[in-house]
This record gives sequence, structure tokens and C-alpha cells, in this order.
Amino acid sequence: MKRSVTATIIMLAASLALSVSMACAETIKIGAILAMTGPASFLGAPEARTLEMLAEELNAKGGIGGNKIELIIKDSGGNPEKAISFAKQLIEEEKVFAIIGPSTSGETLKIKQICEDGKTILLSCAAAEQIVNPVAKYVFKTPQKDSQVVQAIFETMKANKISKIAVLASNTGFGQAGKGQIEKQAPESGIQVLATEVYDSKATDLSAIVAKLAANKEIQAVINWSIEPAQAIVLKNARQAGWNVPIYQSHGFGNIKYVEAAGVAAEGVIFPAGRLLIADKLADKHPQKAVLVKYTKDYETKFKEEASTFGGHAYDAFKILCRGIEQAGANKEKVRDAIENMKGFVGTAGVFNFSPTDHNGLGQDSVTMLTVKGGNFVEYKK
Amino acid sequence: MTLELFSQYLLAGVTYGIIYAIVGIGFNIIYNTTGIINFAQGEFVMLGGMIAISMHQWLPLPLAIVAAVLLVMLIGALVEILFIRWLDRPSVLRMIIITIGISILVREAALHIWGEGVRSLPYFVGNEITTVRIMGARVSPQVLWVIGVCTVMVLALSLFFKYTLQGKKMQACAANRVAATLCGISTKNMVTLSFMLSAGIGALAGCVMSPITYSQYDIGTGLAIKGFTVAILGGLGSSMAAVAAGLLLGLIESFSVSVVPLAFQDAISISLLLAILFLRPHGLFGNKDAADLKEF
Amino acid sequence: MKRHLPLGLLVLAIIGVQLLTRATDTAFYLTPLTMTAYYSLVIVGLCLLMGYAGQISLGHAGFFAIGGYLSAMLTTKNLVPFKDNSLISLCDELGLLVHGQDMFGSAFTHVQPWAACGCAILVTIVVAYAIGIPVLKLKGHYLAMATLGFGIIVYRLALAFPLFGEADGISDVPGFPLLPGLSVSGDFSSRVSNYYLAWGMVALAMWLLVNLIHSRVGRALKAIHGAEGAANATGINTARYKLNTFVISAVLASVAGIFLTHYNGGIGPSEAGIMKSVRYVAIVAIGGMANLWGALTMGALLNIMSLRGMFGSYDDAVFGAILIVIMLFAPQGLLGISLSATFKRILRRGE
Amino acid sequence: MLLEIKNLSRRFGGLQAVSDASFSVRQGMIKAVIGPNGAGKTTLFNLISGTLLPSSGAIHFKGQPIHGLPPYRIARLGMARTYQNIKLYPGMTALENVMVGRHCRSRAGFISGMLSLPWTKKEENASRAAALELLALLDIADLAEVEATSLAFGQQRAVEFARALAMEPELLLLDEPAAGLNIYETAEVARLITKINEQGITVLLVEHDMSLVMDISHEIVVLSFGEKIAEGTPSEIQHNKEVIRIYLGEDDA
Repeated sequence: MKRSVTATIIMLAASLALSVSMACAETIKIGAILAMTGPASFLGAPEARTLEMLAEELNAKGGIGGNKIELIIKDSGGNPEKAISFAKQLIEEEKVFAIIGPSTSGETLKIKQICEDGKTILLSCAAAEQIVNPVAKYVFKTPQKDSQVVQAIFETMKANKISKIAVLASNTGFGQAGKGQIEKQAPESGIQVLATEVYDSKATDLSAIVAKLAANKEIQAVINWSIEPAQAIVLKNARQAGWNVPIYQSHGFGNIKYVEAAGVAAEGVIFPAGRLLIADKLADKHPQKAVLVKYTKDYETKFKEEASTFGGHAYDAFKILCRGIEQAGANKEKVRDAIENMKGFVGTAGVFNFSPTDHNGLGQDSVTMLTVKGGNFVEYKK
Repeated sequence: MTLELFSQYLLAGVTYGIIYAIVGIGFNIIYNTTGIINFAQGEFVMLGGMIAISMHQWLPLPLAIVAAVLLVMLIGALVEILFIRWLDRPSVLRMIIITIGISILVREAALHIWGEGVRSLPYFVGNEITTVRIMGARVSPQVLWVIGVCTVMVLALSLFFKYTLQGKKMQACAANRVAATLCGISTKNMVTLSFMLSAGIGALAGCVMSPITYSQYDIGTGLAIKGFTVAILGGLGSSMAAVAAGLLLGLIESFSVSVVPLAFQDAISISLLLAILFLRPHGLFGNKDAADLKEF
Repeated sequence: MKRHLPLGLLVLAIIGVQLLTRATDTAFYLTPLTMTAYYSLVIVGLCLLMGYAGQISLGHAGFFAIGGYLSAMLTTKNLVPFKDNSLISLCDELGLLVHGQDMFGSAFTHVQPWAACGCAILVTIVVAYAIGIPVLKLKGHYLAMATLGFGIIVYRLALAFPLFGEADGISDVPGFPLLPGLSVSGDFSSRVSNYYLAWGMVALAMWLLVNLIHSRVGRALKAIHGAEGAANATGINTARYKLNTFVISAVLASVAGIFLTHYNGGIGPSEAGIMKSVRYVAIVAIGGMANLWGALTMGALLNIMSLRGMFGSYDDAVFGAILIVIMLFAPQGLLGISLSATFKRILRRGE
Repeated sequence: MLLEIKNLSRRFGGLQAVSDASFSVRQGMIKAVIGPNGAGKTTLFNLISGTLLPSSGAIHFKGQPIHGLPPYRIARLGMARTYQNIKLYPGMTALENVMVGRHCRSRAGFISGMLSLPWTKKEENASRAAALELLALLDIADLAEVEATSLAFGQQRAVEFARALAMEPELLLLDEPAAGLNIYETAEVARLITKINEQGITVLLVEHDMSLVMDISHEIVVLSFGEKIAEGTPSEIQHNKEVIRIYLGEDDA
């Protein structure tokens, strides 16, 4: 009995202690909700590192218009309920200027409405189409849309006279969104999906499923849509099985680690991506060249690992926000308007042209087809 | 189904199966000497792969693997000494929670040491696309390495338990701890030894499978669950039965993809586990009367 | 009644915290506090099962997810394409459906939240009985593994079915209009009422459970925990008592899932994950197993710290470490030893 | 006949623990089961109380077959038991332990318990009063609020006794009630058993203490290696050659 009384007293005391309010600072607070740990950490971790690097760099230069940036990064571990809690915390308690992230589509969709209600700009680093369709006033996203990526793949396929394909997708939001887009666009593009298989994002061996697909001789090509390490296993198992159809990957393949993991099996894989991965191979006059080279070089020197397109999405989000603040000053509404009307912003994913109906701002030209040659990413040319 | 496809499934199943079996045997070794199910068993496999990869930066492959296995055995011993040894007849519930805690801690430590990325050892022979043909199926030579090394481990273990003094001592502990103590066997040291042994075989399995399945900080939990399924399926405590059960589970998993979507693969194997638990908790190959006499 | 004193303190604390946040203009604390309340509901239910009936469950997140997912699915699935189905039109006539418009302005029909909630609870009860009957015959590791297996199956099914949104989970779950003027939703405007609703439910659950453990049934449960064979020979239908307790705690978890999903406006597969189940067990263990108030206190503390991101990237590691330390050094729970001893010492000095 | 056992057998793997045993217990008597260690006495008790299922044979209680019934059903029919190695509920006071014995004589369920309905309180009070009365009968009323498993051995035995009596049984199975007790305590137990018996409760006991058995029982069954080798009054058993050879002879040696 006494024990339970103590317990209650402690509970009361603890809640009081928690209620002590924090002092507010004069700097511009930018929140970030990223899956730095957990199953989506391969997205969240480089994103978080990128943001830290950028904020440090910016503050060293004196901030934006004399205002320093305070970056508050919250690790959601990929849990939607945490993303929700953090979003509310950042908006109401920290009164952040804007939120960058979350890393995954599932989390973004759950806090979309919260940011809308809280009138706080959300710059998502997740891919799903529904984030910006229907358009929510305060919600933007920086990665290419799945529809554009799928379109790029289908165009390449048509050029290669491929019409019968199999789809392999991982069971995460990324994989499922891609699978949905493929199924939606296939009929319009005259592509026939003969088989669809979904594999676990933690799969360790997929030779059985690859064997099953390989047995179907009508399949001319495979789309392997995933953002997780398991996609490299598909490549290896397919090549080991002697299945030599062309393999198309999604933009989730945009991480050199996956090429390393798949080794020679990755050779010849075709996938659409932003130009970040071939930054140093771009022509000097390419508009993105300078931005891409600087980001990849900075990131690689600082963190001793190769930059990925995922970190690039956070880079774009941060830079777009900074540009907005530079243009409109530290006023949320004005910055939102500025972003919505921003044209010709050169980011890592492409050139952003936002509009009130397009909160992604990337055109079809932001996607380019890449392939793997000698363990490196190079532009794909027919 | 063509013969080629059949043998492809068969080999895939044997590969999964033998890995599950090794994890299952790891469970059994510890269970036999302590009556504890070590939920952190899968982490040993993860650590084996991860440490070998780090070691491979400085050491040639065989040495890196040896070093990794030895290190993981040391970690196994440490885990036992730090968390298990000094507990005085802990309840089953307490042990379950402690080993789950260890598993979480090891996993999180690995995340902060090695990061979130995937890594892998190079293929022992050839590269990612080298294949050999067996019964019409094409498999990576690494698959043969996995099957071979695991088979050798199983055989070596059974010889160890049958013919060496240490092995016999451990068997004595398994049969009757009090009697073993009375015969002058230090049961506590036997328990430490059992942790080292199961950590060692787990680590070795982690090394040979690394090129195929990759190593990542969070692969342990999934493997532990499969390994436990196998241990239960065969009947807790029996290593040979675990091998049979492991192969069975692996084959069921690989052949199941021909009928149901891959997304349900795990649900199927776990349902099988539940069915076994409900209908034959002493396992497919276990003896009911013997199981009834065990502690729970 | 002496045993209701902590309950009174709980109610005072609930009101006190709200008044305090109002006075200090920090109403935003109510959001994580509300979420914590629902998790606490799962935890006290699990505490009854683990601490009093002595049955471990490593699959309680599964029941939470059954409640949350079913309720979310039913209230977001557009039934317009099925409107000619006789079952659907029957439901419509019974007033179980809500007609409206979706984000794009097209017709949108979904199940009424009350009906969805009832359906989710019903399914939970059926599943809990179906799983509980065979599972509770098992003991020790087998029981742990079977419940863990159940949790994994729920998790896998949530991931496998497009109906449940696969890895994205379900978003845009509407509010749950409970009474006129009281709706379970995350709107900024209804925050205070939701806070009271959530903690009111916790207080109610605590009242029910405290009564239960002090009743004939509670005594029987403790007896089962202590010596199951002897309890059975004393005339206690141990199987039925364990099963009923299992179902009660499953329903509490499910109700928590339903309400939190409507409050959050969505649910994701991580709510069904193994780590969540382990976390619930951890909190019960830290609270001292057979200590409802301890579990509630530790649950509230740790959950709110976790939801506010206080552990950063070490969230899981913190829970793992706490589990080990508590189980190694204080298997009676944190509050079980040190605090009660301290408290007794203080009391003695006072006398 | 209150209890009838017919051709009862139980095997554990290769071991025949109880083999084709038949005997019966009349209402109102004290009957003892004796036999050397490993004779299957405790197994017999576990079979009667339903903890173990018989391999073959039948058990009838109050004319009703009870083999195959779960222990709690048998308990509700009016059979209570104690254990050789006392089984009290840890973490509960002596009073609470005895109150558990009132379980089958009360009826508050989950819902009424959760809602704490007024009638359940009345029932609780009645249970408490009955339990206290029993503790007083066994001279341990002052230990009511002490945690049962922390009591001295003899006191624990008394609590277990009280718990069994709280069930208001018609048949009381006592598994070595005098084990571990000294001469005085044993005499006390003997007096107590007789007293309980005089209140109309039939007693079946397993006991090693020959003087106790011979003093209080009306009839004795002798088991050896699971088989019944003799049955009769104490004086008959004392003069049975077979018993002396197998049992007493061994005991004297």
C-alpha cells in the first residue's frame, strides 16, 4: 500500500518536473524528424549527418541574414507514433520555423495534417506521391516522385523493346508505392506485368523466388523496386541463377554501398536517379555540377563515406528552406509563399520549380538513367 | 515444376535450413547445460560476421574469421560471466527477460559501432556471380561453403560430445546437474564453456553466410526466432533433431514461395512453430515422457 | 477505503498536471501525456497478466495492433465500390456507415467509428480466446515463444496486406466522436478533453483492476502464480482464470490501440513489432511485476521520456539496459525494493 | 462408499508406479496408506486428486467417476488435500492462503470483482471470518498477517491444513502430515486428525510414522512397488506376515 502511494507521489513529482518550461532562443529553429536508427536508418542516418554538416557550415558563415540556425534533430526510429509526438513537440513547444523529414512515407503521411494544422512548413525527404497529392499548403517534398521515376524506367524499356516484365518490390512503404505506380502506369505505357513478388526488407536469401521467376521464360526484364540492402541480394541471386535478363532498379539503388554489396552482379543494372551519383562525371556546364560536386566532396571528406541520394534529399530540403528565408525573412507565411513560388532552384535531385499545384517542383528531366560499370555509377546510354 | 526449379528450391532450402540448424544447435547447447533459452543467440551470428569484416581490413580472410570466432567466443564467455553466472537459481521469466535485454544491448551497440549500413565478407571462392551447376540448378560456391562448414560443425560437435572428456562432462551436466557436481565437475565452468561453444559456432556460421546474406547490425533477432523455431521443432535439447528440423523448415520456406506470396513466408514458419507448440510441445522428434520430466 | 487512496492521488495528479500546464502555458505537454495514457492502459493490463496471473506475454503489441489496425482500416476503407453488396447495404440501413467526401472531393463511405471500435474489440476477444486456450497450457520458454510468435504473425500480416497499408500503415484515420462535444482526435482544440478522456480511462482501468486483485479472483490469480498445481487442487479452474485474465489484458491493449489510433490519426506496423512487446514487458518488470501502481508509474515516466525523444538514438538501448539491470539487481522492480524500503524507514522515523 | 478405487494403474515410461490397486474408503473413517519408499503412495494421491491421469483403472468419489476430471472439479466435489512438501502460495499471508481455500465456497467472478459489487464485500467478509476461525482452531490466529512461506515448518503445515479444511471437504487427503515434525507435534497432529474426523470428515492419509498410523487409523492399505499387498485394521496389518516381511522387516533392519 505504502509502495503504491510512493509510486503515485513520484509520478506527480516527475510530471511537475517535466512541465518546467524551456527558455526560448532568438535563433531560427529548424526541426528534423529522421529515422536515424531502426529499419529505415540507412535513409535517416545520412540525412541527419547532412543536416548537421549544413547547419554547422551555415552558422560558421554567420547564419542567414545574421540569424543563426538551431537544428533540432529527433530520431523517430521509423516509428509513426514517435514522428507524431515529435511533430507536435517541435511545432508547439519548440515553435520551430520548419520541419525537415521524416525519412519514410508512412511517417510523413501521418504528420502531414499535423503540420497543416500547426501552420508549419514540412519538407519531406520521403518519396510517396500522396505527400504532395493532394497538395497541402505547408507540405513540400524533395525526392523525385515515383511516377516520374517509373515513367523514366518505362521509357527506357520501350526504347529497348521490352514489354513483358516481372516486378519485385520490398515490403516497405517505398517498395509498395513503387509497385503501385508501376501497376498504374504499365497499361498506358504498353508494358505487361507478368508477375509481381514482394520480399521482406530484411530478406537474406531470395534464390527461391528468383528461381520461380526465372522459370517464366516470357519475362524480358525485371524491375527490382526497393530502397533496402536486400535489393542487392536480388541482383546476386538472379545472376547466380544464370538469369541474364536486364534488371531495372528504382532510385532507391542510389547508394554506392549497394553496388559494393552486389559486386559484379550489379554490373549493367539500369536505374533512374538524380545526378548526384555521377557528379564528377557531369559536363562542367551542367547546371547541377557545382552543387553536386560541392555536396559530395564536403560529405565524403567529413564523414569518410560516400554520399548517397538520400542525404541529398535532406540537402535539398535544407537549402530550399534557407533560400526561402533569405528571400522572405524569418516569417513562416512569407517563406512558405516564397518556397511555393520558387523557380530554378538547383538542388541535388534536380532543378526545382515549385508552384501552388506542384509542391515537389521536380520535372521529368530531374531523373536520368544510370547504370553500373566497373563498380561505378555512369550515365546510361543506349 | 521442372527438375531444375525443384533442385534450385531444394538447394535454397538446404542453405537456409542448415543456417537455422546451427542457430538451433547453439540454443540447445546452452539449454542443455543451463535450462536457459538464450534469446541473444542470433547476436552471436551477427557479431561473427561483423567482427570478421572489420578484421579483414588488416588480416587475410582465414585469419580474420578465426580471430572473429575467437573474439565472439570471448564475448560469449563474458556474457555468461557478467549476466548469468552469479545468479542463484533465477526463474525462467527472469532469464528470458535478461537474455532479451542482452540481445537488445548487443544489437544497439553494434549499430553504434558499425553503423546502419550493410557489409559483407568477400566470397571465399570466385565472386558474386560465380556459379556451379548441381542437378540442373545453379548455385554460388559459397552455398557449398555454408553447407559444408555447417555440416562439419554438426559432425564435430557430435564427436565432441561423444568422445572427448569435456564433451562428456557437458553431457553429464545436461543429464543431471547435481550429480555432475558431485562427480567433481565444475558445472559453472561447463556453463561458461557452453556459452563459448554456442557463441563460437554461431560466429562461424555468421562468417560463412556473410557473403550470401550480408551482415547488418539487426539480423540477429530474425535468426534467433528461426533458430528457436528449429530447436522447438526438433525437441529442445536434441542437436541432431535440430538439424533435421532446420532442414525441414528451410525446405518448407523455400518451397512455400511457389504457392503463396513471399510476404507470408515468415507468417507460415511461425504458424508452424505455434502448431508444434500446441500439438507436440516436446517437438517432432522428441520424446513426450522425457519432455514431461523437464523443468517446465 | 484504503486501497483507493492511490487512485485518489492519481486523479489529483491528473487534474494537477492539467492545471499546471494551463498556468504555465505549456499545454503541449498534454499531447505526449495523452499518448502515454493509452500505452499505460496496455501496461496495466499486461501487469495483471504477468504479475498476478504469472503468465508472460511477448505478443501484447499484437493485440494493440489488432485493435488499432481494424479500427483504422474500417474507418478509412472506402466502401463506395461495394455499395451494392447486400452486407454493406444492410450495414448502411443499420446506420453503421458514414457518408462523406474524401480529399479529392469524391464520394467516400466508411464504417462508423463506434461500429469499427465494437468490431475491433470483438475480434480481439475472439482472437484472444482462440490463441489463449492453447497458449496458456504452455509454460516458461514455450509460453514466451508462443506469445512472441503470435506477435510476429500479427506484425507480418499487417505488413503483408495492402488493406492494412503494408509498411506505411494507415493514415488519415478520422476522429472518433464519442459523445457530443467529445471526440478522440489529435485536433489542437480538443487536446484538454482528450487528455482527460485518456487519463480518465486509465483511472477507470486502475479502479477495476485494483478491485479485481483485491477480490476472490485476484487471490485465486496470485495462488495460480505461486503454485499452479496446488491452486487447481484447491478448486480453482486455473485454465479458465488464466484465460480470462489473458482476454482482459488483451482487450485493454486493443482498446488502447483503437483510441490511440484515432488520437494519432494513423497507425504503422512498428506498433505491432517485437520491440514494442518487449518494451511493455520491460516496463512491467521495472514496475515490479505484481505492482499495478509501480507499472503505471514507470510506464508513464518512461513512455513520456521516450515520446519526447529524451533518449535520442539510444531509445532501444536504454530499454535493453534497464531490463538487464533491473532483472539482475532488482527482480522485484525498481519501486519494489529501494523505494518501499526508504519509505518505510521515513515512516518509522516519523513515528 | 465415499471413495472407490478399482484396478488403478499408472506407468511412467518403464516404471510401474501404481499397479492394479483396488481399495475403498467408507464415509467417516480414517484410512491410512503405508508402504516403503517408492511404493507409489504419492502417485496414488496424485491420481486420486486428479493431478495425474491413470494409465488404466477407475476412481469413484461419492459414486461418481472422477478419473479424467481436472483437479479443480474433483476439489469442488468435496475433496481436499495437503502435500508432502508443503505447497503454500508465496507472496500471500497465512490468512490469504486459507482464504484461497474458500474459493469453491464463494462465487464472486471477474466482473463482479472488478466492479466491487456490494454482495462481493459481504462474501469477502464471510470468507475472512471463516478463515480466521480455522486459523484459531489450529492455534495460529496470531500469524494471520504473516507471509505464509516465511513461517516455521510446523506452522506452514498448519496453514496448509487450514486451507484444506476451509474447502469444507468430505474427504481429506493428507500426504505425510507428520513428516518433519517432532514427537510432541506429531501427537498434536494425531489429536487434530481425530478431531477433524469426529466432525464428520473422512480422512485418507499417507504416513511413515507407524505409531501415528496405528493410533488413529481405522483401516490400513499397504502398498509395495505399486501393488496392494494387504488391507485391514491396524491389528490385522501388524500381524500380516507379508507386511512384516516386506515392510516392517525392512524398517527394522
